[in-house]
Amino acid sequence: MIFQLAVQGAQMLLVLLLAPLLIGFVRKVKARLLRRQGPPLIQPYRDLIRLMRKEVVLADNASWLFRVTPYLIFAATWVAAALVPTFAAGLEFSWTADLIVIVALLGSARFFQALAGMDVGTSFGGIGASREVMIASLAEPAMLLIVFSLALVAGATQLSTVAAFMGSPEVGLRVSLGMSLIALVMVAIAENARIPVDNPATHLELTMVHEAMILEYSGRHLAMIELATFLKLLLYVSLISCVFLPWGLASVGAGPKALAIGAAAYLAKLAVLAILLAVFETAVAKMRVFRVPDFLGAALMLALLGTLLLFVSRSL
Amino acid sequence: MNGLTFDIAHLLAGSLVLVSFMMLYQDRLFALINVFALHAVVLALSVAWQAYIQDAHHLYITAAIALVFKAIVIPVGLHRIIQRLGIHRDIETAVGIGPTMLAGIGLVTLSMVLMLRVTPEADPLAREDLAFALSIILLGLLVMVTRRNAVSQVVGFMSLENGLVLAATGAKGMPLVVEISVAFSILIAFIVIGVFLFRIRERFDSVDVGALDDYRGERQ
Amino acid sequence: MTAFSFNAVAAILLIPAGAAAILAALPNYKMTAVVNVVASLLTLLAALSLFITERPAPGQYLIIDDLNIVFIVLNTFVGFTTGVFSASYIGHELETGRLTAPNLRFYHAMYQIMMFGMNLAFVSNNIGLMWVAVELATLTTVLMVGIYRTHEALEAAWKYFILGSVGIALALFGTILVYMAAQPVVGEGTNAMVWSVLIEKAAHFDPALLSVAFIFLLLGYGTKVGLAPLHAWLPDAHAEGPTPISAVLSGLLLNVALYAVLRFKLLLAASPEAIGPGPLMVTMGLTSLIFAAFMLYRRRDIKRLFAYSSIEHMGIIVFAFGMGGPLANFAGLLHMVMHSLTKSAIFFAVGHIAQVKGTQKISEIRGLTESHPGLGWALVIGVVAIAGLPPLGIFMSEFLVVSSTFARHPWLAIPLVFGLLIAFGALVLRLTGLAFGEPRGGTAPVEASYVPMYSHLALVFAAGIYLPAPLVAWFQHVAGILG
Amino acid sequence: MISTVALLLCGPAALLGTAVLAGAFSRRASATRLVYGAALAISAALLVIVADHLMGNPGEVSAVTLPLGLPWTGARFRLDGLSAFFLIVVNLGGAVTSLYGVGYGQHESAPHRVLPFYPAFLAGMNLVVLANDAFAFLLSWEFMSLASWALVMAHHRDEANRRAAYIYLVMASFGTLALLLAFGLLAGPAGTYAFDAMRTVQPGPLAAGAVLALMLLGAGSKAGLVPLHAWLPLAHPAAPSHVSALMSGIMTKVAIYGFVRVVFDLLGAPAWWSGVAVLLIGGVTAVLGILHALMEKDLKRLLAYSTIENIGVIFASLGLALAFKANAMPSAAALAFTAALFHVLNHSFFKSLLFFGAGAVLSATGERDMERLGGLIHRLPVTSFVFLVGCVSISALPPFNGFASEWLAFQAILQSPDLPQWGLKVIVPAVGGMLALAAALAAACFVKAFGITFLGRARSAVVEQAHEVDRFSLAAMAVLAVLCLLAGLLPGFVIDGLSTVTLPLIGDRMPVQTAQPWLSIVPIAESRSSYNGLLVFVFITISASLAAFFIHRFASHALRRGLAWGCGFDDAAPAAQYTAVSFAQPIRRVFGGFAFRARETVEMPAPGTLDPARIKVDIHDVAWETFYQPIAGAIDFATERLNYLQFLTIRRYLTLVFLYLVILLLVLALWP
Repeated sequence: MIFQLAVQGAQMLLVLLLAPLLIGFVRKVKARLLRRQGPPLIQPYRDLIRLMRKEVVLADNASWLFRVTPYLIFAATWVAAALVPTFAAGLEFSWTADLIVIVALLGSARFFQALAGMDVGTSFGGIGASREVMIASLAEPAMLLIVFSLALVAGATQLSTVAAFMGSPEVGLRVSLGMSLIALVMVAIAENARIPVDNPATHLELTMVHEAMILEYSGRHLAMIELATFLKLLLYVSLISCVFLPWGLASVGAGPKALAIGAAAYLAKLAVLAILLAVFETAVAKMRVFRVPDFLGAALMLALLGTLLLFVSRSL
Repeated sequence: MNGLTFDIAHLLAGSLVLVSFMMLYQDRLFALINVFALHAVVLALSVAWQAYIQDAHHLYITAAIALVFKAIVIPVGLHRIIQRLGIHRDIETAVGIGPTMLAGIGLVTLSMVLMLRVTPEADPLAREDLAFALSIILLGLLVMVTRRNAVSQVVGFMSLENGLVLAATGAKGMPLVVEISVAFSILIAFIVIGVFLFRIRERFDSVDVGALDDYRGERQ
Repeated sequence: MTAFSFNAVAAILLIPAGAAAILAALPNYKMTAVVNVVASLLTLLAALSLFITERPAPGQYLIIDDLNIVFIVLNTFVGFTTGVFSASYIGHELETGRLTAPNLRFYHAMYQIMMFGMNLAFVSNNIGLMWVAVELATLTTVLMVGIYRTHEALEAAWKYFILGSVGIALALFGTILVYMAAQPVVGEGTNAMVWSVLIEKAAHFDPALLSVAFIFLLLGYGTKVGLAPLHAWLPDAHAEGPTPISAVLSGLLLNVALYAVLRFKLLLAASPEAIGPGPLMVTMGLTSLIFAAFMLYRRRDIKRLFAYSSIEHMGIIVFAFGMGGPLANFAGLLHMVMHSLTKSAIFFAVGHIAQVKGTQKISEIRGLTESHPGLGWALVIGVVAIAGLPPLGIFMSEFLVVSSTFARHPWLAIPLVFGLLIAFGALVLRLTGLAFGEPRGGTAPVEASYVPMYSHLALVFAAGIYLPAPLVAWFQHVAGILG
Repeated sequence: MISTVALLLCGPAALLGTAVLAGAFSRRASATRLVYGAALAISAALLVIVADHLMGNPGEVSAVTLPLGLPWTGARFRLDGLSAFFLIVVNLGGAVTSLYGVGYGQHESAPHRVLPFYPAFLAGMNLVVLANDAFAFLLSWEFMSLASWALVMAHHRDEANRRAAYIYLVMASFGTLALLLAFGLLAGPAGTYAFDAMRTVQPGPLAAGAVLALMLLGAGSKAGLVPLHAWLPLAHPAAPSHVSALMSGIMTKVAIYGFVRVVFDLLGAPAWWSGVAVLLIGGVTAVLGILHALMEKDLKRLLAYSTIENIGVIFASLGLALAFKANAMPSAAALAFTAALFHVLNHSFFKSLLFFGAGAVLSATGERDMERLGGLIHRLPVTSFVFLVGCVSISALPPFNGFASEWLAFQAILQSPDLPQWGLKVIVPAVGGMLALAAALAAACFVKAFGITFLGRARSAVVEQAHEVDRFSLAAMAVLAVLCLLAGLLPGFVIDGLSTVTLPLIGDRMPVQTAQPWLSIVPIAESRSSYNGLLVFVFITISASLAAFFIHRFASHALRRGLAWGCGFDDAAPAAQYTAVSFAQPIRRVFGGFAFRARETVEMPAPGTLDPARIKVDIHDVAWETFYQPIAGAIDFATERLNYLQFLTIRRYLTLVFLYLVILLLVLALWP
């Protein structure tokens, strides 16, 4: 019992600590791909600490909501991230929330972020919020359809169960799973505001989506939001890895040895996926905002197709 | 009843239908009124004949009413109205004479068909009489709807009513026949007076029902 | 006991007749109004006494049976309330000078003669006598419709008169045909016209004759019921006559004609080979309903609007009786009673409204619930009732008609519901304009007699919630008679 | 011992009495407080009675027949699980609304047009839920419509309100006639109108299909199913706000009660395709409703449209339940059915809350148009907070109640692969996608609603002198906000309570939830799916406060107020903010094309001139243009043509009579 709780706690801390590292790694790889030196891996940590130290410049019009939001966003994202199996499945509190809840938690984080964007009353906040909800209104259904198809294969929306099933031999190779994987990747890109949907490094307000919403944030508030963003990326990466590369995942109530193996495997998966992401992002260019619906529409269609295929195949 | 009486009754009833056709044919007011007078006379005869063969004496009263009131009073009154009103002699018929006659023939056949479906057990005289009466009624209606002029419409209505009286008298031992004929005479008097009244009240410049209808309920 | 009860029947006829004679003699209009009300009240009491007294055996001329008692009581009751209403209404007319004292004398006398005619039509056991009575009632109303002597009034009266006379003639021919059919079986003489005798022997009558007879009777009396396409006289007569007469026309005279049709329907139903009256009546009912429903939309005159709604409801009633069966007949009876009460109440309200607003044009009347709450809400309740909304009586009858029809002949229910909906839309549309919005038109306070209209509405409301068991049993029995 | 239902009937009776008294004394100054107070007391009493009944003997059914209504049937009333649940919905809403009304009613300009009808409206809804025969049901149903019509007509000097009320009443009557036909079929030619009798007979497939279709027309038109929804966004906002809350939050639920009562209770075993129909209509309604809501800039109309969306969600779950029931999968059916009823409860909570908030904004600023609001969070702190709670709940975000019911619905959809029919196999996931889409759009919609109304800077002067509303209104809103949170944190209790409804209607129930460890909910098995709102809430709070604590402990506290970043153009006018329309523009570009043929046209100024370029958007309500306008046109045409018959001459009328006579005689002559 105590051990289980400890493992759960370890996982929470792990995701918190790993998230900036993942970002740093991605940036590093991208820089290298562009033949640049690139910032050191620990740069994100430094950024966060510096932001913590800086004073907060609050817009005159900002309300209490604006100041509470960063903590809400951070908390929701952290909890969501902590509920995704990273190195071990079936943790103490894993049954608190299934995949649908995790998606919804991210949804509530986004909800408040959009509100905060509109709170100050500048046009940039409005731009960001309206574009964000438009993207989300397509990404969320796609995500839920992916959840459906996973749940239909594994017969559960409980991530541990899904992972266990995907690890088991009877899963086999399925077209629909491939489709959902592609869809999931596309959704993940959109949700994390990565290229080609959005450019995390842009400084041109009119092209911003995510950045525009948090344009007014500074200091410790910004640090919270940044950290939440890092956590979100980590969440999606570990989600993909635990569902589609479930190997080495420590099973329910496993001993320290299995856990160690799981952790090692997890780090390896993270590295691989981060590299893939970096390569992809350097390979493609950012698309215009109103191409995004087509992009996500494709994801939606893929997910729906995958689900339908499953329904059909199930009856055969 | 023996053949002769039957034939006479039949003859009279038939000739009433014939006179109705003559009315359909008329297109001048005076002539129409005269023909109607003839219609009334024939009716009086047939009613009297019925009274005789059924020896129902009260029917003689009906006959008398028909003779005096319809054959004399009303036509004279209508003549005077027409002169008083000085309305032009021609009847502008809504439908041409030819089609009207054809329609009339159709109506007569229709009434024949209807009445011949009646079981033969019924009193044959009643059947024939009814067939004729029905045709007269339909013809009277036809006159009413094919004439524009109020006077001729009144005439049509009266011929229709003659058909009723014929039917009523043809029905053996039907009570209230006299009262009914009286009531109808009063009704007709009302109508005639109405036509007349509208004239003297200076409300309508002619009794042409079309003019009378210019208001037509609700103005657009 | 028999003696007294015969007096009751006689009273129903004699009180109006006598009152008519007196009224014709009286000069003062206030007094005539009072006498009129008193006479109507006495007649009502006499009618009510029919319930408690034992009935006479049907004679050659008069009859009291379950069927006509309903009609008589309704008739005398509405006659009474209308008398009360007209007392206040006519007073206003006299002040505004639309009517003169001699007019009024004539008016009240005619009113009583009309009541006499209608009562006679109800109690008569002799189809000839019934015919005479109906015509008497009709002709008196013709005279009263024309009482304003305006161009429109005379024209409406004339139209009513001509079409009515044709109807009279057709009905008479039908009556003669019935006699001809009966005479071989029953034998010559009055007996062949006594309804209670006919109904027993009807099975042996000649079916073909009966069928022709029924068509003439349906058209003849149907003209007075106001069934499309024989309705032409009805809207104008309602719109141009004095409002009490509109109320009586809609509330009573239509019922009289309907009653006659029903009597002959029974006769025909008793003879199996004859043409079925049901399909004819259903067709005419649906035609009138849908036709009137559409006509409601383009009406500009408030009284003409409700006249058309009367046509619509007569259509529903005839449809119900045409459907037959215990449920539909019950609904038909209920609907007839409810319609009489509601429609007369509406006309009471409309009469006062037209007086205070000084116009009958719908477009010039607005926001009544603000300018004259008493009248406005009465109108709202009345229209809500007539549109068949609960918790008022007409809802129950329409509920029964529609549901029972749909269960038996779904394809008949569709046009029925269609017509109901169309009419509903029109009525509510007009109501919205009349009762709500920025008040328009005269806002002078009105000394209206609220008692008649609200008592009617209260009755309708009560009936929608609760029908007393004896009344129900009564109606069910009558519905049984109607087959 | 007086039976429970008889006791309950005293409630509507008392309400009607209140209505009569209110009609008599509505012009007194004290009338408002008294009437709403009485309504509050009565609703609360009813609530207590029902709760006591459920505590004591949940399964028990108590019925009574009064010598009223249809003579040979009598007015029958009955209390079973279903009606008990809806009684709770109705009276909880009624009580809170009355509490709100005590304060809000003070702003009413014409109390004498509201007070008499408000209690009558409540009484009508209670009676519908209790009625046990067709006549009593329809009577109460239409009475409910009539009372609400009068309330919509309350501010009758406004042309738009009159139009709304007119359309509403006509649609209501249309629905009633449809229900009437349905009951006619169920009652049969003999006319057995008692529900108990209808339960015993199983209609044939054709009749059953007809009844289902008629119920979709009848109950659907009142609930607001597309395309019968057209009246709803007109009528609901036209009424005073607390009445809007009742109509949107409660009356639509009564409509759903009618549908469930007939389709699940009286109609007997369903056919599988009936599930398909309901599913599809529900999904389409959900998506279209929320898309329309997104396009709105009138706050109350936005809420009305979002009601349509939630109705769609509920009907989709009901359709799912039908499909499962038809295929003898009782446990899955129970899950779907529970999801539907749970959402009914939740929606009654947060939709009332949101309409209260809109009413508060309206009474504080006199504005419904979001384009003239903004920044209210500074002026109305409490209202904005509770409104935010409502927004979060209706957007189906954990840990609030909206999410719990939607989560159950998704769990039910996940049961669908076991369905045998291909049609269902294909349609269910599609509908699931629609529901997900609707949920996401709802979140977007309420970001807009809250963001434009309460956040940002004031767009008009009215906001500047806005003041927080009275304490009664605030109390009512607070109560609902707490309920929203509780139902989200402890859904298990609600689900177990609903078992008394599902057992008799479905024949099965969801597994007992309150026995689960940590009060989490587990529809089928923990290994499959589970959700624990309480823990999620606790975790979020803990981690948020942890973060706050660390920040407080280690980070700097310095804070400076400054100008917002404007690319160097400081102090841009408030007009420069995003408006409701511009906020919805991206989504309009994505969905507008097919949903409502939205067209955007940009008018560029002539080169060299300085006047601004304008963008014009025209949006069409497809349902309105496809169904209502043609019908209206047809009626107009028919009246135009027939109207000639009013203006004929006497001779022509005679001709009509004559022809009719001849035709009849011909018919007779040709009679066999």
